[in-house]
Amino acid sequence: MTSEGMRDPKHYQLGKTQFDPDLIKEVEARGGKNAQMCYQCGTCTAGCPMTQRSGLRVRTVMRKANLGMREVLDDPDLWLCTTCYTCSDRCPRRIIATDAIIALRNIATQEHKVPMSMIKIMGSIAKTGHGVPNSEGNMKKRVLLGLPENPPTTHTYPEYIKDINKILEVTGLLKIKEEMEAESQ
Amino acid sequence: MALFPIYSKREEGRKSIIEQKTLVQTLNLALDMERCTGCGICAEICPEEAIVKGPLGAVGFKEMEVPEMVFDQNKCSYCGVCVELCPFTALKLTENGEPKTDLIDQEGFPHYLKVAEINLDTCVRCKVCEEMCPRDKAIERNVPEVTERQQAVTYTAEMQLDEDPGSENKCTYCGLCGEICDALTVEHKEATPINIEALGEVKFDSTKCDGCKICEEICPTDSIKIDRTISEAKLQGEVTINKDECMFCTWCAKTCPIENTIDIKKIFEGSINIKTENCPAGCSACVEICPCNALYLPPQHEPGEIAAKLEVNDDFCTLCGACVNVCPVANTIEVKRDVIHIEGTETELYKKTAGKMMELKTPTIEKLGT
Amino acid sequence: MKEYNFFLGCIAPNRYPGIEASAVKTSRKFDIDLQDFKGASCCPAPGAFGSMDVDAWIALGARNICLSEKEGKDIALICNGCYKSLFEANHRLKANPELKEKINSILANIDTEFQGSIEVRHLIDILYNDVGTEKVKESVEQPLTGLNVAIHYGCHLLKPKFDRTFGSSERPRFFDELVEALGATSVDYKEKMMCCGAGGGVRSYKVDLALDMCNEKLYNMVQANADVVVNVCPFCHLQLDRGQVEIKEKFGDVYDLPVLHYNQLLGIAQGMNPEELGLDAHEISVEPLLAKIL
Amino acid sequence: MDEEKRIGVFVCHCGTNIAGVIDVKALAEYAKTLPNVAYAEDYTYVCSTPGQTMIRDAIKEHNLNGTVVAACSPRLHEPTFRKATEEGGVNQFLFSMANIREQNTWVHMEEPEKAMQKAKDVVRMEVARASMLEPLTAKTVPVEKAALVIGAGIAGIQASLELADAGIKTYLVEKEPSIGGMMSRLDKTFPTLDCSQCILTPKMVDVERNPNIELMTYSEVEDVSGYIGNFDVTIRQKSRYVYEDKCNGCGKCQEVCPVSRPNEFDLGLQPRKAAYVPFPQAVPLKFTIDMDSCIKCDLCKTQEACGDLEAIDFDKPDELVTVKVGTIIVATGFDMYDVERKEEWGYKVFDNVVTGLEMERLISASGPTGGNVIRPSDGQKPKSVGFVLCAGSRDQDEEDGAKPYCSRVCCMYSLKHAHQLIEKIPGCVPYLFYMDIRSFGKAYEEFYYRIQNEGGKFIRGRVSRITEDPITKNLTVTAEDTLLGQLLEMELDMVVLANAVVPAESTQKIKTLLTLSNSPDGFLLEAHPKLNPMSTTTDGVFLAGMCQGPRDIPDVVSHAAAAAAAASIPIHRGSVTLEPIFAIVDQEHCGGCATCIGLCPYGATELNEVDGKLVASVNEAKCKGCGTCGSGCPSGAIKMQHFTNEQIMSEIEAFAQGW
Repeated sequence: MTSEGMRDPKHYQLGKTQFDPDLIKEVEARGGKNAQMCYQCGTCTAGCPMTQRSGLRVRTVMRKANLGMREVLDDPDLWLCTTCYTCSDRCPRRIIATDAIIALRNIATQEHKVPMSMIKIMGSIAKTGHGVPNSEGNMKKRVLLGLPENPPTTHTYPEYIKDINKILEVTGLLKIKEEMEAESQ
Repeated sequence: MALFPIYSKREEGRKSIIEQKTLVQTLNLALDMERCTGCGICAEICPEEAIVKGPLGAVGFKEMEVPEMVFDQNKCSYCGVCVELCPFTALKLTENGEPKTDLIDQEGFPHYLKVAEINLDTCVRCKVCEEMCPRDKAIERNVPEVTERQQAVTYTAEMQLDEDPGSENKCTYCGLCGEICDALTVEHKEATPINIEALGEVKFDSTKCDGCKICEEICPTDSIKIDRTISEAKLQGEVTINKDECMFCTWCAKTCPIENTIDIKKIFEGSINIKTENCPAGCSACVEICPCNALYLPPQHEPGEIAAKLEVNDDFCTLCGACVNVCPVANTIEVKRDVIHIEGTETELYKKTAGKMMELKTPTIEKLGT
Repeated sequence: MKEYNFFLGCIAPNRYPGIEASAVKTSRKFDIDLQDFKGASCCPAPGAFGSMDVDAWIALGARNICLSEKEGKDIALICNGCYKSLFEANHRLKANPELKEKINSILANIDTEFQGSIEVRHLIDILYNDVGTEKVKESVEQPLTGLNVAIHYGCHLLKPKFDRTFGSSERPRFFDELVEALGATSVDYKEKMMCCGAGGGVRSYKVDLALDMCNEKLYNMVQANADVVVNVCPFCHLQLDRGQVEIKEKFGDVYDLPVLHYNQLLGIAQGMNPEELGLDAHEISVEPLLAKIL
Repeated sequence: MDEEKRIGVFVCHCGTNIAGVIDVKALAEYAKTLPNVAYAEDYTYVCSTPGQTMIRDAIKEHNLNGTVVAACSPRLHEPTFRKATEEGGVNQFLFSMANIREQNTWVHMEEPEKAMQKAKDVVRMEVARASMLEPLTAKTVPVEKAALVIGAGIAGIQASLELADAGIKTYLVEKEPSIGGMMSRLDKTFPTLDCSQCILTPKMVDVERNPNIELMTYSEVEDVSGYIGNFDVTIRQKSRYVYEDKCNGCGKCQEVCPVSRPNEFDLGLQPRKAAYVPFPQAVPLKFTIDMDSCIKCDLCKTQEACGDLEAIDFDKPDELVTVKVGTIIVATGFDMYDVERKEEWGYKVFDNVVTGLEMERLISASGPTGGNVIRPSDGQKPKSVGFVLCAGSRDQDEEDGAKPYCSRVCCMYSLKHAHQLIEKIPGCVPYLFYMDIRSFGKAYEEFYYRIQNEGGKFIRGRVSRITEDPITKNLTVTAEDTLLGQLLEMELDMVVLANAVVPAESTQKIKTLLTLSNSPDGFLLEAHPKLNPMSTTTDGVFLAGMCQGPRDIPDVVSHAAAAAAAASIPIHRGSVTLEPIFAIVDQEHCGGCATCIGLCPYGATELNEVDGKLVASVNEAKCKGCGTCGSGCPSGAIKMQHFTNEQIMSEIEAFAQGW
């Protein structure tokens, strides 16, 4: 805006709204099946426990995805879905909106628009095989219960961790992690 | 799939209630578990076959926690036949909270002929029947407690006082009688020089006099005469039988010390037959459940004697059939009703029902899980 | 004795080992042998990890499944998150040959191939459908009469319903029946089927919002006179237990409502002592609860 | 073959439907290369008059003795081209049709080369078959001058009245004790607010009085055999345990009956006796005894009750009646979606959540509350009522058994309920939760305006969930107002679920008896969705009303009238022509093994003694030409006319030649 009540003359021109019709196709391909079938009834938003306490509006996300408004990928509220699937179970169009949101998050991840908290979880899995690894205090609790200090998982058998890293590597996630870690430094 | 009817079942205290509810009407059939003996007549006669015998065990009926009879709220037509035929008045049918009696009101079904009368003329108001009755509330003994002995009999008492001035026995108003008896009060008047003859007055309260005549004996001038007439030489009040509670087992009649005082008629006539050879010793489930205490385990009279395992006193058996239902062994007890005493029209439905009730009843054991 | 590879996940063994121990011990009473599953990893976390790449999520889940396939054993687990990852990976890969081919091309890098030869089952499913409430009832030595239980099913156990076998996701009953089999009472509370707030990476991304949801659940449970929350998911368990401490710190609301995994509640009912069930390791003291029932 | 085969092939462009995908000229050229083809040509629309003329002329000009048209599905145009062939002087059964549209260019639009290859295959196959076809003669049979209508809701009533007025003896069969169907349950009808009973009852009475209608209530069709013009129908007249001729409808039996059962007609909202009529205006006004709940107390038979009339007989048996009719109209109506399966809305869990039909009975002056709308929990008048539209319609949730289609009546009846609530309860506000208001009919949109103007509140959002306050029994409805983008949590006194219309359970039996099909939505399948929505694929059987799909009363009445017109045509014509496509038995080769008797789904095969030997024969009229008997015959004695083994093998061989 140039001054109060006035818009920059370059905004006067019409036809600026642009949609990406491929976005919804990618969402469907990544597991958000039937996403194009949304008829905007709002059942999802109304049942969503996040609606009343945050800016997440499932119906709006579906709308933007359907029209191809890529700005939806930049929306930090996209990451507020707890994946409880209430919206999906009640959807009269049999859309699994939760999976559509997850698909959008996948696309956002490709564009490095993923919260660092997620990257940290990936880092932990890459390092230990566990998203929530064992701790000193817990080891003591385990011993008291007659359990070994470490569970018989990758904690006891670290030789399996290389397989996990291989999968992260071939799916491209490791690269994203490294790049994002570098960006954040 | 519709909202109504709502069929439901609930327990309220010792009542098990089934319900058919529409928007505008609620029908309830309530089974009073305090009264139900598990005799199974309702299950035998239900026109809709909506009642089945529940899991009876060798438990006294008053301790049962689950209803002996299980009612199917969906099948029930809420007609009221079972209510009429329960010998123990354990069932109640209501429509929107009011008793529903249209079947009976229109003479669509007869009543049991319930004869249970106490001849109050001969009844001496003793407590024997109340003590012998197996039920708590069937004998209604409304006899006032005797706190003063004169209340024990009904009588009239009259007193004659000789106040004839010429008599040698004339009362002197000495007041002795009043001193010793509450029924007599002697009032002295103040003597005046004008009239020294009328010294006082003897007042007599007939309700307090029990005719002991002590006053006669003590009177120095023998001026008092007491005349007592006994009109009723027994306790006051009355003893009656509540027919809604009575099982017509005849314990009271059989044990009444005065002959022909209690007229009680069993609802059913027929026979009970115990085949002791089939009866397992030591079970006593039937004895426990028998509402009329007609069944018993006979005592051993001598050491080494093999006692009969189970006996019945036909006098007290009402042929209700509870023992048959509870018995865990086949063909041990046979109950056969031959006559059912009723009053009212013998409708076709009744005849069919009576036919079912008059079939021979004997335990049939179904294996579980088959 | 039916043998399963016992998939532990992360939170149970690494934060609440009592859940792990109680599952093994209580299952033995029903001739279920939960065996060490060597080399298993994070499932991986469906909401957090799946949000980054669904294919990688399925591939890592499939790695765990394939380890058990090699041993020819079905997998049993005790966490709704693990259930979503492994049950869905197994189910999707079996049902969709194209996906199977795609995932197997990833797994080829670690010389592994998904076959589709085993089942993945939640222990609550095994208890309800294989063991049955009658047998659970028979195993009770210490009936939990008078105990008001607020049941938290957790989302990923039931939803999405088309991908599950439990039927109703709005008014399910099976978990309630399993709790009632122990003699306890399942209390109905407002928004019973609501999410605990932890999933989808939200607990790590915006913990205040995650706790706000948890706060609402706890409030509703307490309003319904619950003595204890019972769950079948260590992550929900952590959110409801550890979350109470955080809620107290952040919002000042205090509930002191004990939180138990179903296997721990089952262990108490089976007469085990609280120490061997690891109840002392919980953030919220279970003492008042134990005082009430023991 | 005695005569040299000279086949003409006509390739249709069907505008761009076919020509837009494949090269039709090349296909015609290819046809010319095939054996026995004497002529081949392409044309824009072969079904048009010039197209048909082209066939006729080519036959004469090129001395053709067989034709093949490569065009659309034979379902619509086979008769057209047969006729053209016949007009050219060649037996109509020497024509064969190659479907290169539905099964080819429409489905292979993206791969024209493969489509071309497939078109060539199909044309080659049909030419081969045409070379083997034999001339057949169609058979004509007389038509019984009577019709059967199954179901006596408004559709069946309307159809019967139309048929009867056209002078046709009509048997109207209804499974319930009274005619009237769903419409008799309604209070008022949208958008005119006519009283449903007021407009329906005169028609019901007309049905009873019309000398051409034989009304059979409390009756079900048990069996149907035969074919168009000659259906033999067995009808079970279920025993009412009351003689209809003796019952005068006085109702004394009902007064004395001690049994109480929920009245099905009132959706269980109020009770009825074991002796009952479903509603006071019932036609016929004859009592029925529900033997399932009757206790046989005989009170209804006493002097004070039925007494001298002696109309009641507990032993009265069902009766089986057989009637002969020329045509049949199916008007079996619909059911309502079991909205209990949408657990999030709490129907049957919460007292004050009702269905649309229940609201209809609550609003109805003849309903259980005399038209006083009350909420079930406490009998109070609701001051705020939510309506959940599309409750089970436009919903693809298979787990809940919901229906993907629009039920077409819910928007309008909810609008009507909203109007009635505003009218009946001062201060009552209806809230309609909708996604789209579909007020498409005449004066419907205007009705929508009217309700908006009266104060009905319209919220564009679907209800996600309903919860109940356990003390007040008030309901909290959660939805998003999608126009505001705002979450709404509204406390309402009552909620009406406008539940979907679903195919009737009872239609299944009729469907099987009449060998009808259903469309994917479960409703009965019409012959053509646009041009023949009242006929079926079974000749002589027609559809009326909701059994074919959701529609409102005016549409049902129109549909029923159309079905009646269609059903009266064969009857008035007096005869019908039967396709000669039936099986014939070569009795010399028949071993009398009876395999075919068990196989035939239509009961058309029978075993008779001929010259001291048991042999099979086929009833030409009953036979539908399915070929099951022929494929099962161990001695190969059964031949399917027009689909002989040779004809089919020639097609297969021709197909194989291309590969």
